[in-house]
Amino acid sequence: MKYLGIEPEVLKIAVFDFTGCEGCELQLANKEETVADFLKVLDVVNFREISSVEGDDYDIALIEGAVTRGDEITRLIQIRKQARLLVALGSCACFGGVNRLKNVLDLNKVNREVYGKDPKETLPARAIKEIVPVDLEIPGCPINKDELERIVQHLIWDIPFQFPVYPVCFECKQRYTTCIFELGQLCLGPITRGGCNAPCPAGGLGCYGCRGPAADPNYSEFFTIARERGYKKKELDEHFNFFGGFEGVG
Amino acid sequence: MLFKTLSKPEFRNLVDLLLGSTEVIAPKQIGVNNDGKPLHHYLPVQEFEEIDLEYEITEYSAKSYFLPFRENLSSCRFEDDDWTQEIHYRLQPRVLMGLHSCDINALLKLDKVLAGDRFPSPYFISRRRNTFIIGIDHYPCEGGFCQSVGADVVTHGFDLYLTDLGDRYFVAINSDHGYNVLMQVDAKDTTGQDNKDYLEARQRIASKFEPLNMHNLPNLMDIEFESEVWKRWGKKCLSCGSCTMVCPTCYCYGVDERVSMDGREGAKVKQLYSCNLLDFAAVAGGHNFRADRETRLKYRYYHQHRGFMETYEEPLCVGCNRCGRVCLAGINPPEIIRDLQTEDQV
Amino acid sequence: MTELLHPYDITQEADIMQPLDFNRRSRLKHVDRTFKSEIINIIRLTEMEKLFQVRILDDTARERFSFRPGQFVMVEVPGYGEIPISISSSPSHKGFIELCIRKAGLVTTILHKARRGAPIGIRGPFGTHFPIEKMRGCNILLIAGGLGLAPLRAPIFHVIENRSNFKDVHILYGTRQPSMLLFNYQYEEWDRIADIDLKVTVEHGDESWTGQVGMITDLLDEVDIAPKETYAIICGPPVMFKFVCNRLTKEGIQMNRMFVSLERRMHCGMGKCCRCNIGSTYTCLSGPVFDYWTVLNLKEAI
Amino acid sequence: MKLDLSVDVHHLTRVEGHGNIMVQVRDGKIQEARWDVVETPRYFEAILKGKHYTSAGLLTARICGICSFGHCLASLRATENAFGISIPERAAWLRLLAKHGETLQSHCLHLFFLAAPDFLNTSSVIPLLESHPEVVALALRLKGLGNRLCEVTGGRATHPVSLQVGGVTLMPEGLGSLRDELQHSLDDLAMAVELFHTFEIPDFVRETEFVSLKGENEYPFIGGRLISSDGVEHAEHEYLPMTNEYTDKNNTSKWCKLSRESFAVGALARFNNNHHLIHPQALDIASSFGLTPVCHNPFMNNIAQLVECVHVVHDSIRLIDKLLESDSEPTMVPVTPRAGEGVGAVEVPRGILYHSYKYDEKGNITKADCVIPTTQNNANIHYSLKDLVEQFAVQGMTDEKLELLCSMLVRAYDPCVSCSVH
Ligand SMILES: Cc1cc2nc3c(=O)[nH]c(=O)nc-3n(C[C@H](O)[C@H](O)[C@H](O)COP(=O)(O)OP(=O)(O)OC[C@H]3O[C@@H](n4cnc5c(N)ncnc54)[C@H](O)[C@@H]3O)c2cc1C
Ligand code: SF4
Ligand code: SF4
Ligand code: SF4
Repeated sequence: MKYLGIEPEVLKIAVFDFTGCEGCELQLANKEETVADFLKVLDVVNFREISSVEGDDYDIALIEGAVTRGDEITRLIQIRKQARLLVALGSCACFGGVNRLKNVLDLNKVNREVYGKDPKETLPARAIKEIVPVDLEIPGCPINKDELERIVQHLIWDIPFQFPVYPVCFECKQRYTTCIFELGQLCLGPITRGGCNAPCPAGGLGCYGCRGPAADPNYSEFFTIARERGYKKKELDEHFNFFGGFEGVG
Repeated sequence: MLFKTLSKPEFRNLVDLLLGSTEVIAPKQIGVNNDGKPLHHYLPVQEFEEIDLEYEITEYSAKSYFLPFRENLSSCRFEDDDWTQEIHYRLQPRVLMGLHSCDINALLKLDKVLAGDRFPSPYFISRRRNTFIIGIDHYPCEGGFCQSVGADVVTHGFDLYLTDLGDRYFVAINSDHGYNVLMQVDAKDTTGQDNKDYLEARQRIASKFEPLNMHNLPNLMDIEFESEVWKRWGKKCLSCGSCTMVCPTCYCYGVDERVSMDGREGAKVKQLYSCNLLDFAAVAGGHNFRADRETRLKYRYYHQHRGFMETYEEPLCVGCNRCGRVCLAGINPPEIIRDLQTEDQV
Repeated sequence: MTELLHPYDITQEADIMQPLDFNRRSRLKHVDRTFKSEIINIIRLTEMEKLFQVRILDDTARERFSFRPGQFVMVEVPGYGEIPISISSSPSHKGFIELCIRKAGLVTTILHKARRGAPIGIRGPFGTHFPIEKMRGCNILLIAGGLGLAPLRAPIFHVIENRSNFKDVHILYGTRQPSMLLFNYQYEEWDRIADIDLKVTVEHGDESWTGQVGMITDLLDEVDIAPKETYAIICGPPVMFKFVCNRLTKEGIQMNRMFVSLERRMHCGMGKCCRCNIGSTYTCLSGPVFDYWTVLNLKEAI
Repeated sequence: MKLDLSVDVHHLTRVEGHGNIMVQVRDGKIQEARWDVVETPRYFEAILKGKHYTSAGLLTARICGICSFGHCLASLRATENAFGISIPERAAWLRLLAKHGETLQSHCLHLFFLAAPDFLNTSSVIPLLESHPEVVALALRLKGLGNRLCEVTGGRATHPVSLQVGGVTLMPEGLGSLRDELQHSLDDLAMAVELFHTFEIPDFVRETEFVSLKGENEYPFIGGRLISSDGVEHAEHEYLPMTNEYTDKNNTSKWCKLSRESFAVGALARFNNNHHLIHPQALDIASSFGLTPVCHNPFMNNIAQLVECVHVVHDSIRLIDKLLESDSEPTMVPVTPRAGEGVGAVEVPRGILYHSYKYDEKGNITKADCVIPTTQNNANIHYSLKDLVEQFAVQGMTDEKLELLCSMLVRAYDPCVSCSVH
């Protein structure tokens, strides 16, 4: 499809999964109205979850999942060498995601608990950027397909993409949602990066911050608000630690 | 202005007539908050029973029926490396009922900006002219200060305006549309008793207001431009924009464009934005003209209570205090204005 | 059931059906309608800037389109965005306009990719202009920093075309490096043919640079200013015009004889979106050209 | 007779998660035929400890992106059973509708995106965009419908937000038009049935024990008794004797067994055990494929999934009618945590799933256990692979053909590997 006198490039793309639920990958095949067109602008050379083609000739690598085992590190370094652009897809890849929750546990003990006499190899969960440089991070648990579509369109034209700087509250309001705080629950919306279109508050669930912090979040006021409303440290921590995007906050 | 009275059953007939012929938006209870207080929104209704005219205040103002949070300004069709632009305006009529005076006054203020003589906005005008407005009187709502900004009464900006007189409504008619619609039911001419009851009802309402000192506010804002007041309140702001979303007069926006995944269609989308958001005044190259929360918060108040005043001789604010109610950080106009008034007085 | 309310069709209003003319603001209602235009030529000026020659396709609209030096247009790349860009060509030139665009973000990057012949959209012109008619019979100082030369090209053309109306005309121009100088192919013409005193400086020279090295204010030292009969037009980054205007004030030029063009974020160009507000002054309506006195009175302006 | 074959599939494609197939045949004798799960473990059971009950459903949804609704529902049920809560009828309908949405979405994903390419001789669905656009369009319509059912009930298609302990928090919108869509989708399903009739399902039989929920009056999806085709029956909370998890040193997933060395769960197991409760139209379609209980061909799991798609569409229409009639009834009950234990068993697309939690009086989890369908299937996949190689490794078989057949067998189970290693 020609535009402005230019034929845009077809992106040679590969999708790799590390430790995660593969829900973000699944989003690539969701939003059925447009998925056929979405796949047409891409040349998918590697995408194990849905394709048996296993090519190595890709420019863009989408990485889903966190790193939690030695072999994943080797694989990741290999991919980084090949990829012109390495994209971390979803909260697990961007922050470690829910996998990070295990990092505070004694992994040996946990291993014995779960696997008894056959413990498995495992490392503390890490985000992709903790292992190799990442060019683009697309947070979300799962990622928002609309946003991904836009990002892909920007990649095709090689033009910069700007994530929203505003917090979730802004989009929450634009959906006429009644504030979760008003309903007596905790919500990380005021400090979490928007762009998800606030599905959680709209569905009656306080935001757990899967997209990580908004630009310039006002933590001190957020804690004041939470304290005034009687939320205890455990509850706050459970929210803040859930997706790993607020490491060190709290 | 013409006045009539309408018995409650006749009023119901009127609403039923409207419900039968057009879309009707009215205050509707959507639930209760944690303290058991009812929550209301302006929402499309299908039946008379859904309407709750006794509401205190809606969470969101009625502006989004004129300035939707998101609106397609134009669409584009791409073909053979060329495009054609298409523009559509909303043309269907609808009824918006149960508006309080603040919301109607807010529309009048928006008219000044959006329907005035400098680049009148067809998107707005089209929605405005296609909306039949029925207002209603009510007792002051908690925290509201509409009287102090002169927004507690309305003399125009509506088609019909109701005042509840117990068994009947006192109806002010402000348009031929309003008149024609009212004539579909059995509206009575007003009697001396009606007028007396009406004036008494208004008096009762007026007596319930607690005034807020707005004296000399525009100049005060200039004088207190560097004031600690802004630092104190600014520190609290979450830069979330909730206040501007619920505000009946905030109209700032951003425009961005998108292309459909098949590359065949594009849309120029207007999204209401907020001057409290971090990148409101940021420009390419990384410079941000209002990088601090404090300056952004101050700007919002400045625009409402000084800038608009300068241009139109009235504040942009209608005193509904929705922004104060929605703000998690508790930032609210009455307190800020009070602080500004007292800051340099010992 | 008969319809109680009847649709009001704004598209049937007389003034919405008239041809677009953004300079007759009071009548305009198709405010988001753009003039489809063609990029007829692209001239690469530097690494970051290109000059686009753009022609409105519709003949009548092109005929009617007129602007004054200092005004800007909203340039739309449908599907990708719309941005304010100053018109950089001569106001008397009818066939096409020139836009000098720096690659800065989304829309500008995609514009930089566009090929000759590409159809884009133009809305406008918008904003205030440099009151060049008032400057008749006087000296003019045109001071530009970096990309600030782009909006100054329109008044420069006007001066050249009406050279006898003005006394001494100086262009003082500065950039960071020699490679960033814009329109260097025209310096000869301005200097020799149009009898304009052109002074150029760069902050950091290189091996091949033989010209001046220094700040733009240094160039002012070399100009004899007759404050009573001099007007100044200044365009550049905010820090620059603050320095320059202070200096010129010291030289005795009246504040309302100095004109600056301000940059703000803009999404509509029509005094609606509020993004360009300074305090509550719309840069797109009351500006972008302001006299310095007004700027000083705008809180937050600089 | 000399017959040597070797298959070594590292990270099998078109399945969810990472697993390897390894087959070695020397001189006509099987040296090795293995299915190994090598997915990285995430220790969800350990992570859950100490978490508040409000987080449990959200957290466990992240076990799997494809059946996040199923995990969430099992989790909620476990918690509600522990607290002694029963949710309003309307909430139960909404949850079942959500469940149906997930079943439709997941089955269609598997049938068209993961399994069909094998039958159509391509590597993935992507070349089908060009060669068989109508098949892709059909697949997307059906899968999209499943996702919309999830969105309407759960707030979004993956990782639900409005399914919460005590009921459902979202007022569903647009049920009427969804009902129309469901009605129309029956035509699409008829087309899908036609398509699958053209596929050659390998003829392979292996006597298997099938485990599922036991339907009482309805084809079972959420809660109820547990049965096996070998005659074992237990109550919902007695899932442990029904699963008997054990570890294997080559696998990061555990394995399970019941009456034999392995058993199977999933669409085929549900159908085999509850065929009398499935919608008559679905049953007709089943017989048109020769799918009659008790079917012991694991490849027929694909057909059982297709049959279930028909069932859930019919049942969703029924549910929507009930929901439309009851739109003012509550969907949430207040929740008071208490100390206790609870189990939730839910039939997710790939089979029966159990969550079991122990709570302290504040509503924090002190012990958690999740038994995943694919965990239960892994041993069975492994052993049927052996049998398959035994039956098919004959003269004339090439490595490539055997590799395809083995891969197809594993895919037929629709394994959710990352789930099984949670
Ligand atoms: C009156 C005026 C005249 C201008 N004239 C010129 C010119 O002649 N040549 C030139 O190269 N640049 C000019 N600019 C600046 C130019 O508008 C920005 O560089 C451009 O908007 C950046 O857009 P982008 O999409 O590439 O960048 P992004 O950073 O991706 O911007 C996204 C959006 O932000 C807004 N925006 C960002 N930066 C600016 C900005 N500086 N000014 C206004 N809006 C902005 C736009 O609405 C744009 O759509 C002018 C700006 C103004 C206000
Ligand atoms: S629900 Fe959450 S995201 Fe929405 S307004 Fe309230 S705090 Fe913000
Ligand atoms: S509301 Fe919060 S938790 Fe939900 S999708 Fe958005 S960022 Fe993630
Ligand atoms: S004033 Fe309150 S509501 Fe407004 S942006 Fe700041 S924190 Fe948000």
